[in-house]
Amino acid sequence: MSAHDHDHDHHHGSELSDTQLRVRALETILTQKGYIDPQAIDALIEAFETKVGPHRGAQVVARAWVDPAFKAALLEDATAAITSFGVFERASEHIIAVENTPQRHNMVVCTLCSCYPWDMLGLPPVWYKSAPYRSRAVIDPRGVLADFGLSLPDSVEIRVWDSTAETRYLVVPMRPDGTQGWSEERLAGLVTRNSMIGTGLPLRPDEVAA
Amino acid sequence: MSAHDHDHDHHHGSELSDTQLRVRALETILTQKGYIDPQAIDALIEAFETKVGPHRGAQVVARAWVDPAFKAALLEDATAAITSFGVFERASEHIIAVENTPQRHNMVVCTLCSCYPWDMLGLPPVWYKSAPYRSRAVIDPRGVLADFGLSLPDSVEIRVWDSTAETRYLVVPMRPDGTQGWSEERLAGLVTRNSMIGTGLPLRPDEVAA
Amino acid sequence: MNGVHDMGGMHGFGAVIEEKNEPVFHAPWEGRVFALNRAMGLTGLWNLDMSRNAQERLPPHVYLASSYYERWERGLEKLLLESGLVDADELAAGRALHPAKPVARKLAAADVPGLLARGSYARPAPAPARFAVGARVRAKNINPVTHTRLPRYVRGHVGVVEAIRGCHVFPDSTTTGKGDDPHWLYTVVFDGVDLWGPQSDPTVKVSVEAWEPYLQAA
Amino acid sequence: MNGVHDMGGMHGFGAVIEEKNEPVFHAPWEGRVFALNRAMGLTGLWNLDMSRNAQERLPPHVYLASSYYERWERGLEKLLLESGLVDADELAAGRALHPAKPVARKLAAADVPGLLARGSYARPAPAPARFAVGARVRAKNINPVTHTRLPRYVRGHVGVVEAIRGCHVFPDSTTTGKGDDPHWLYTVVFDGVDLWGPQSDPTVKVSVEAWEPYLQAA
Repeated sequence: MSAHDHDHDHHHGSELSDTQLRVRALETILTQKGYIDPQAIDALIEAFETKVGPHRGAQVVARAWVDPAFKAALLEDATAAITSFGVFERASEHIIAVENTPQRHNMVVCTLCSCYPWDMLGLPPVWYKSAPYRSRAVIDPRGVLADFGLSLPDSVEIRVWDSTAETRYLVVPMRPDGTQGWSEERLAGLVTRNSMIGTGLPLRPDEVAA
Repeated sequence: MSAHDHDHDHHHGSELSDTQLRVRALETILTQKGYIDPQAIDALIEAFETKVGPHRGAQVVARAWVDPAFKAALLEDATAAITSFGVFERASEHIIAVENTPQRHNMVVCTLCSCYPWDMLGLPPVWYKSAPYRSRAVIDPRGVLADFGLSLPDSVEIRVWDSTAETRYLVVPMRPDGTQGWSEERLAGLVTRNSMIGTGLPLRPDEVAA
Repeated sequence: MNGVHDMGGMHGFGAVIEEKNEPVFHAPWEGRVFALNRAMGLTGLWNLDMSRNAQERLPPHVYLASSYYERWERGLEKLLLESGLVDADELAAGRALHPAKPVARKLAAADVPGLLARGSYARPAPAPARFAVGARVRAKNINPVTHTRLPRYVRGHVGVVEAIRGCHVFPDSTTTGKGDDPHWLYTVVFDGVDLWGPQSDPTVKVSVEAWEPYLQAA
Repeated sequence: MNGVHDMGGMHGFGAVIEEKNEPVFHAPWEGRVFALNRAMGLTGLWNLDMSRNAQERLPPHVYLASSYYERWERGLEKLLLESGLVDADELAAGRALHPAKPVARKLAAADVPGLLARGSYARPAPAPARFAVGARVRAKNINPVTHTRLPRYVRGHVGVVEAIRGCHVFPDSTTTGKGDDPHWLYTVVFDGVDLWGPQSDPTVKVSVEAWEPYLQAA
């Protein structure tokens, strides 16, 4: 590949400052016209930076690992289960939990934009929103998994969920071996963001500090 | 549409000078390494600027309008007919001439790149190589014709030829009314480039100076 | 619309590269854009699909060359202009030049906790669901120039209804002035080999969420 | 490969705009790029399809944001680097730094008239043509990551063989190191309504040139 091919970064760099100017202009206009309250904007940003995130999905998964009744309810109707079992007070509608098994590995994508279960996993990482992921996840999911260093046996079905509507998918990965008797909180520490998207597995016990 | 949408031109502008530098570098390297002779490059450019062009296709079409035997041969095997009837000494292989009739209008595109009958029409115009034409010609040919100010009755079949191989299509438009007795040379003056691609019609007698 | 946003199955974009310890926002402006979009969405002048469509209508090379939040910024500009909340001369000047228009709701800091959960797109069903779980259905070959959520890569292919997800606002209608026009939503699963041909990975299955008007019995 | 170059049927690129009294080249560098490509093609180190493929492999946003001759320039750089005729440090330095490699042919000014006509891609047939004029054929659902000339918009659709165009070099093979591998070439015509759905213009027919390996009996 040519050394000249890295135009994207170059172009991207110049776009950023242009965009910064545009954002500043927009916010100024919207504030001056009274459409927005900048303090509410601050509060919204802070909430998405601090309140939501993969730790929430991890709590749901950990609960499913220790509580078979919750797991059954979660797989039946995730939104209802999360609130009725008291994991969280509130959960968005149409959350769908899908379970990995030795026979099936689930992977979530949104090819058309970047739909993602915000209130379970926070805002999506850049790779999830990127063209490489959106384009390849449905035609070459094992190739994508290889990009994440993940290789699954050929006996495993790869099930890709393209989030084309307002349903939001959460993968429930398999509980790692060697975690018998672990507390929900300790188990939650094994549940990575990628394991709930399907591009990773939970951490093994030996991968976390005791 | 936003006033900010015209980034293409902006971007394009900066790309051009970058490309100019690249071209200069390439030609220098290729010359220094002895792969090219700059005088041959000059000659090639001049030839494509002056020797080939739509006037060649127009001669072929005009001949077909006046000589039924040539027209029959042209539609059978254009490359062979053009040389054997002496229109030109040489013609590229795999030229295919397709005839417009009151029932059928032909239109040529190359969706995958920009294949075009160079030795009949010269190098293609920018619009032919553009994404708007390449993308829409096969899904909305009448919309494309409307962009050229051309509206054909619904009774006319629109036949789009996507040039996906080394065959090269030349449209033989219908001879305009009111040209009885015209010489081949005078007729050739009515045959526009676009009429041989299928995005236009030949000029009418009243559209050219007598 | 058959835009570059509909990129499922395309080649040439390269490897998926993960950033370690990625921040929620990479620069303050990203957070501002995100929050401005959320806040202005409360005006009720557009919905999520109109917002998506605004981004889809960006020039294709701009769409591809822009980052996610750059697209949100461009999309918001389009929505503000098209809804008349902001005029082009204001964007150019970088300040308000005209009186504001009335809007349904203005985000207050106290509203923020409620915005962490998503809104509901379920609506009462106008009719019973036409397809049952297990039904074989073909994704229709539609190619609207307007917004749709039926990706090109499934059109014309036959899949199986795996679940019925309720009755939802229909994106193709809301984005073309036809209101919510709710329709049943199905999870339809396709064999990878049917989608991508006999050379493709036989262990792959791909599902999409498809509204009833996208489907026909197969 | 399913790249952005395969744009038949896409929306969003806007109107076709014709430039009146358009020059052959809009700037001297365009002519240089054009001629350099033609000249270097004579080295015999790549053919037309490899040259097309070099452009198809440009990053998609670069492909779309570039003009035709800009793409030729980028494509030529790729071919020169990949064939070893030029090294990356030479491109960066803007001058030759290493000895030249032997090439099959160097364009001389006297050769120019012969270059105005295109080369031949016809080859002797290894077997009789499998399909006759009038045969119904289905374009296979193939999705190679490598170069192909079967556009996505016809894959899976049934058309009719309208003409047999001889036996030609097979692009999918020449670009993947398998030589000329000649195959029969057919003009296959499809109904627009079959390609684009019942809402589309019923007066449209679209043909592609399809090599025999792209087709199966239908």
